[in-house]
Amino acid sequence: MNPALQIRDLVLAYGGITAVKGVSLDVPAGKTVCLVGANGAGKTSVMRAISGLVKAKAGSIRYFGDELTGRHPAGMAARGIAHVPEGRETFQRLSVEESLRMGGFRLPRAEFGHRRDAMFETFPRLKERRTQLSGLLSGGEQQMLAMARALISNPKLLLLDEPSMGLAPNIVDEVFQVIADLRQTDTTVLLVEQNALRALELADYAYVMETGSIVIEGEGRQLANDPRITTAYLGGEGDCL
Amino acid sequence: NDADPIPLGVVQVLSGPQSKYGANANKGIELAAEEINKAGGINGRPIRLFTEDTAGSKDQAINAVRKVIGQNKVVLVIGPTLSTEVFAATPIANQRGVPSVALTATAPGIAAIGEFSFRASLPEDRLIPASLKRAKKLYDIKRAAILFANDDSNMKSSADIFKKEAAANGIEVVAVEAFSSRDSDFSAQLTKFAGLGVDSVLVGAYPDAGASILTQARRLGLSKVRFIGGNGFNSPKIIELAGPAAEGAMVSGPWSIAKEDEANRTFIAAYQAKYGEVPDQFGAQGYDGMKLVAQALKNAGATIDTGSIRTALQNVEFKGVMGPFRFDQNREAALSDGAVTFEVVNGAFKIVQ
Amino acid sequence: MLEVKNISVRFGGLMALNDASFQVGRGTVHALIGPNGAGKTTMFNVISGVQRPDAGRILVGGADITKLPLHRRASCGMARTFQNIRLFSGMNVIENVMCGMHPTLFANPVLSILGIGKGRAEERRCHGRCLEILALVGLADVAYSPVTALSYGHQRRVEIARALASDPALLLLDEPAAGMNPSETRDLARLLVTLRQGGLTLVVVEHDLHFVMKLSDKITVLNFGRVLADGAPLAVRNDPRVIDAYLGSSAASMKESA
Amino acid sequence: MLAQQLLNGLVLGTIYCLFSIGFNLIFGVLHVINLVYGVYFAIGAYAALVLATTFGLPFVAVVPAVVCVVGLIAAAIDWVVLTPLKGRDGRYLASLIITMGAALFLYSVLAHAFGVEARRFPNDFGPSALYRFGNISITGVQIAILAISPLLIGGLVYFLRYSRWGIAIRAAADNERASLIVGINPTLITLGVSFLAAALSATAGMLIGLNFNAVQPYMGEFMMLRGFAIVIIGGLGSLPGAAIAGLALGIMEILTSAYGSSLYREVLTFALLLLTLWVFPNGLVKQINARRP
Amino acid sequence: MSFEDLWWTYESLVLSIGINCLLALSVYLVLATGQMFLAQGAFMAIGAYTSAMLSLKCGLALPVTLVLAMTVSGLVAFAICWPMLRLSGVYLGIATIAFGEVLRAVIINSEPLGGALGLNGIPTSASPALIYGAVLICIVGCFAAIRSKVGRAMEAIRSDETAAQVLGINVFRYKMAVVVVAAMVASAAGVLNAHSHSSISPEDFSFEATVTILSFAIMGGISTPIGAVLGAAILTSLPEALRGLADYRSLINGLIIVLVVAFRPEGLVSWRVPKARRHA
Ligand SMILES: Nc1ncnc2c1ncn2[C@@H]1O[C@H](COP(=O)(O)OP(=O)(O)OP(=O)(O)O)[C@@H](O)[C@H]1O
Ligand SMILES: Nc1ncnc2c1ncn2[C@@H]1O[C@H](COP(=O)(O)OP(=O)(O)OP(=O)(O)O)[C@@H](O)[C@H]1O
Ligand SMILES: [Mg+2]
Ligand SMILES: [Mg+2]
Repeated sequence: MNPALQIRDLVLAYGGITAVKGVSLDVPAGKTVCLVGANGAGKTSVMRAISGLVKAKAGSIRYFGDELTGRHPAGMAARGIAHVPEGRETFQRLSVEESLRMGGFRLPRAEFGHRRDAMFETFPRLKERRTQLSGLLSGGEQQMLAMARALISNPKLLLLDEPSMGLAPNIVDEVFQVIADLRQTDTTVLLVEQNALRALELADYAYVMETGSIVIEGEGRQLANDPRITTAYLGGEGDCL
Repeated sequence: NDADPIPLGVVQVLSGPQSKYGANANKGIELAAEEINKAGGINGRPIRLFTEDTAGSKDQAINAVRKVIGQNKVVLVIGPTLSTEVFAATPIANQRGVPSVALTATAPGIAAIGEFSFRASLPEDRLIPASLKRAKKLYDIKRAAILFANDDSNMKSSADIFKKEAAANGIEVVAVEAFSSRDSDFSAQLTKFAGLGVDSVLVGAYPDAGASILTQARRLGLSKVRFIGGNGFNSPKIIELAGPAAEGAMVSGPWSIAKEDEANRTFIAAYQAKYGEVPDQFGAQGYDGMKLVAQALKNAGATIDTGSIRTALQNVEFKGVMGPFRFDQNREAALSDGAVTFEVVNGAFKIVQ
Repeated sequence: MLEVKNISVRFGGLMALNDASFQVGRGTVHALIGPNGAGKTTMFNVISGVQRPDAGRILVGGADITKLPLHRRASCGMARTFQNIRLFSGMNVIENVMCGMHPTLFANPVLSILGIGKGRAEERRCHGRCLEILALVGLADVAYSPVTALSYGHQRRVEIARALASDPALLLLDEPAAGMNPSETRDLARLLVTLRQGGLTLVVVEHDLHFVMKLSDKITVLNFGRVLADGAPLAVRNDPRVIDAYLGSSAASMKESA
Repeated sequence: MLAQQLLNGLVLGTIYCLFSIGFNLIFGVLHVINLVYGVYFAIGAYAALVLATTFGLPFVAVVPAVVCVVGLIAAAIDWVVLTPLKGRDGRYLASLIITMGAALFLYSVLAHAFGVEARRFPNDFGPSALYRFGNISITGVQIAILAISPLLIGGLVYFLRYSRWGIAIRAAADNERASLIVGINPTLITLGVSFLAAALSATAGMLIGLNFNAVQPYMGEFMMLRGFAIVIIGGLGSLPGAAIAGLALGIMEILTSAYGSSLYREVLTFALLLLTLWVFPNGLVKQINARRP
Repeated sequence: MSFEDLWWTYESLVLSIGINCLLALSVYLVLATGQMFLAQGAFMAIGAYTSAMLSLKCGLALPVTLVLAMTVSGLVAFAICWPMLRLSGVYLGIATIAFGEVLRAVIINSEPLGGALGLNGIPTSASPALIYGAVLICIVGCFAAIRSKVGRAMEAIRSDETAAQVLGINVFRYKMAVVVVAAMVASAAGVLNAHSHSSISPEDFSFEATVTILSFAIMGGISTPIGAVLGAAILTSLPEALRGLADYRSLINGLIIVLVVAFRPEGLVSWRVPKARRHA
């Protein structure tokens, strides 16, 4: 199987603090791989390293055989990598429609129109707000926009950092449906999600991170039933009190 | 030691926007110093210049004066260039009892700063009356407007003197308008003058703004109006920049490139040979100022100290390219034959009588 | 404790809140839920004074605070967190929390500046108390790290700690569990229960339904700025309009888990 | 007289507009205060002067050459000066200081290269004819200024608002990290904007140098303060706002001098600014605040 | 060169450095609350002209004129707070600069204040001890303030005004207090400047002066008062230190500023003062 993404011994540091300590993982092409872990485990850092936003201190990130470390982050989109970042990172002063245009910057005008309409179909709320400045959207609306901005470019590799954060349950369903649909296409997905149970059920393969290292890995469904995981990350049997 | 060079301080604006005044004065000073040393110096001793830049800033002018006096031990300071700098820095020299000679500052009150403060430039209240008197006589001007840079102390005093002297000469001033030294658009003021039907405009401006004023005036149809400038106008730059629009402009000055005497011709030739350009008034003032100082030093004799130099300056009799020169009781310039008035004719300054 | 009366807020052509009213009982946990863009955050903004309502009134403990300046509301015992984390990025964790204690520091600023007398004592007290609060939310070991060096989930906890620092009577939490995994969410729920037992009134906006159902005494559902449903958790969850507008298919899974 | 004064005002106002659009691109869109902008103004005029005198090029050839040359120079300078500030907060202040240093440097370079005294264009260079309509006189350069400026302003407004690259400029200024994510390189965008803005500044400098027929190293300085005022009065980042403010300021300056006293002409700018901000704290054309409270 | 001559040569420079330190601290204060309050030049002018007029016309002694001038500036600052503090960011910055320029134009056109020529012959009674005493008091005061709850509130305001207000910080009152104090410090600098140079003129308080003052703080670093002071000391002495370079002086001066900011965008001193004292 041809790995879309092959990370070997990745080390990331912020100043003196080493946040990721030698992570290795594979994302096979066309598959959905999930990354879970507690707050501060280093999930976001791994995602950022892939799209070049943090520089790797050591290790390699290969994307279809092409070394990504040391490449300029602005070049990632052209390689077909799209990122839904943590904290949304929307363009505050751009309208919803303009933000989508930026997501589909490389698309010809006509194709952009089609893709945009498809996005509006997935997230009707965005269509209602299409001329509003992104900065004025509600939190959930911004999350939808970040998702749509990434999806619109038809990426080969999609990096999703907590895509369901702040979304209403019915929209969360929608998002998971989109991810499930992507499994049918040849889009590769790397998913970080706090809604770990659903993510694991969806994923082909999963990695569990703890303080900068991968501690467990395995098939998604298998991990979903692994007692080590259910107690540590899934809050026992869902009983919160 | 008897053969040691005599240290003299030169403090001028040599960088920044205002360096066009200081740099030219400095050229004149250096040319003169060179000639003096070539001719054997002062009573056998060469002079040595310690030149410092003020960048047009008062703080730097003060520091420069302190440096040449405190560190280089100069016996006399030539400069600074601008009136505001002189007001800030000259008290420092006075405090040490070192004579200072301002060559280009024209604001009132400069020589009054202290016992050791001299001014060699002819203040404008000696120049402007000459212009107005001749303009009145030659062209019978009656209705005038005044236009000046109100954020510049020299130009402000030009305007005040224009106002006073116009009244004294029976010229009615129908409008007083101002601009800022940073401006380059004068159309509003000039259109207004055109509407008031003035026959002359009295201008307090440096050459750059002055040339713009002339050009714009001709464009706006003030072709028959006579422009009479203050000291700032006295520069070949005006003709160069304004071209045909400068025709008929009048100005009085202690010096002009058009002055046809032997000393002036030699000076202009030497300046041109050294710098590849013709001198302007600042160059002439620098040249004469340096020569004047040398004359005083010569008169002071063998014992050169600040006190004797002061006395020598006070009593010096000198004849330079600007004509005969001495200081009056208040250490102000007293050119005995006063100002000359020029008019631009066919692209050159011509002396008018 | 808190009464929201006929609040309306309009942004251009959009009614973000439309004649919305509800009441929050003292010492209860009240959840505010609804689809994205329903106006929940806007409601928080109105209650905390960040947004002026176009119509309606806000009463806290019977007193009308609709026109009260922002900064005076803290001293009325109100505190809130922000949905999109708004920490003071130049400061470290404990300094952020100490800022939260500001309304409870009464010493003369001159004494504080000089670090003498009352000012000094107060500063010590403030510091100690903030360490306790940080321990409470599980951040004691990062008390002196810059907040920008914290992961998203930890930053959210700092927000909560900062809001708790003023010892409020009414606490408004906007999506406190976002970015936390289920076990962390459970810890948070435990903390909130302890706080309620201490007499604190809580209003919570949250999309994590397990969390909401278990924790809240009462739920208000907003939709397009209007109150769609208002009542006990079970009743709200089974309301077909709520299922239709908000819960979607997850209503079914909710039933199973309940 | 009134007609002539209004024309004077219109020309001056248009000059202000021309200068302020480019300034607003940097100041209002990129959120950087670039004091070097005033130097580009002078460089534009000098470049035209050199091309016209040393190389004897005609006006129509000089204009595009100046635009390209100065644009490239500016992109190079801004790359050195502005890229170190990328991604820092407090960019306004740091950029103000670093560009102040750069301006000091460049002014010195200009002064060394060309001297500090004013220079003028050859007599027959450019549209130098003078036209008279009854009492009113207008020069060819002024007509050129009146014709070119609306085109440039209109074109730029359209470009920024509707074209993909225009949006990208705003996007890069808005959120650098997000623009990297979608594949827009903010550094390249900044350089492009520098090119554009400097080209505008240089065009303005050249036309104004021609209009007043005096070119000096420090000629941009008198425009800078007014440029600030115009951008602020019009509303940061709003090109139409800057156009309105520039025009209004020019006309009001002329009318105050004409019918009031020119003693206070320079203050007028600032008095107007204070009054405007008193009534509209965010300028005439308020940019919608994209930050929720 | 004897020590006496050395001191005499650099006396003015030393005094200027002290005065500029005060100005830099004034800028530091307002920037610490995130306000681009750039009327330092204007308040310097108010201080300088008030004190100069009082000593020239009424013959009052420096300590008296200093106190009076600072009071006047404080009152003026207090008065302009109400309209000004509605503005934020660059709008405030440019508005305060505009205030300075309007004030300057008024002085230029006012005969009693000497117009463009300014006032001369002001008694040079400012001693180094007085100037550096003032600097010391300001530095210590700044440090004490930023290490207390006041400093935390100031930084909170700088970082996020709304959040600060929600936490119960009276933002307007803090901003106003800071502006008034900064204005008084700037005016003290103006007074000391007038009384150490003997002459003042409107051009000393222009826009360029304000930008220069701002550059002291930015180049030195605005995370601590030390940075601001260091910046003032360096930038004030730089033109003197570079005297040997003759006309390349301003070229090199500009280059140095560019390099410093490029390599240290946070300023020369970028450590921050802790706002919570660790107790045992
Ligand atoms: N900008 C930064 N500077 C310094 N340290 C950082 C920075 N960003 C993250 N860290 C540290 O790196 C570690 C990993 O952070 P990261 O954001 O990758 O965690 P995460 O797994 O995404 O957590 P969460 O679930 O809370 O989002 C954390 O310990 C955090 O403190
Ligand atoms: N300042 C504003 N200007 C214009 N529209 C606004 C503004 N603030 C909020 N809105 C709009 O009002 C609606 C309500 O927003 P609000 O943030 O209150 O939603 P919410 O219920 O908190 O949603 P979420 O669950 O996604 O956080 C949204 O559609 C938003 O776009
Ligand atoms: Mg994360
Ligand atoms: Mg919300």
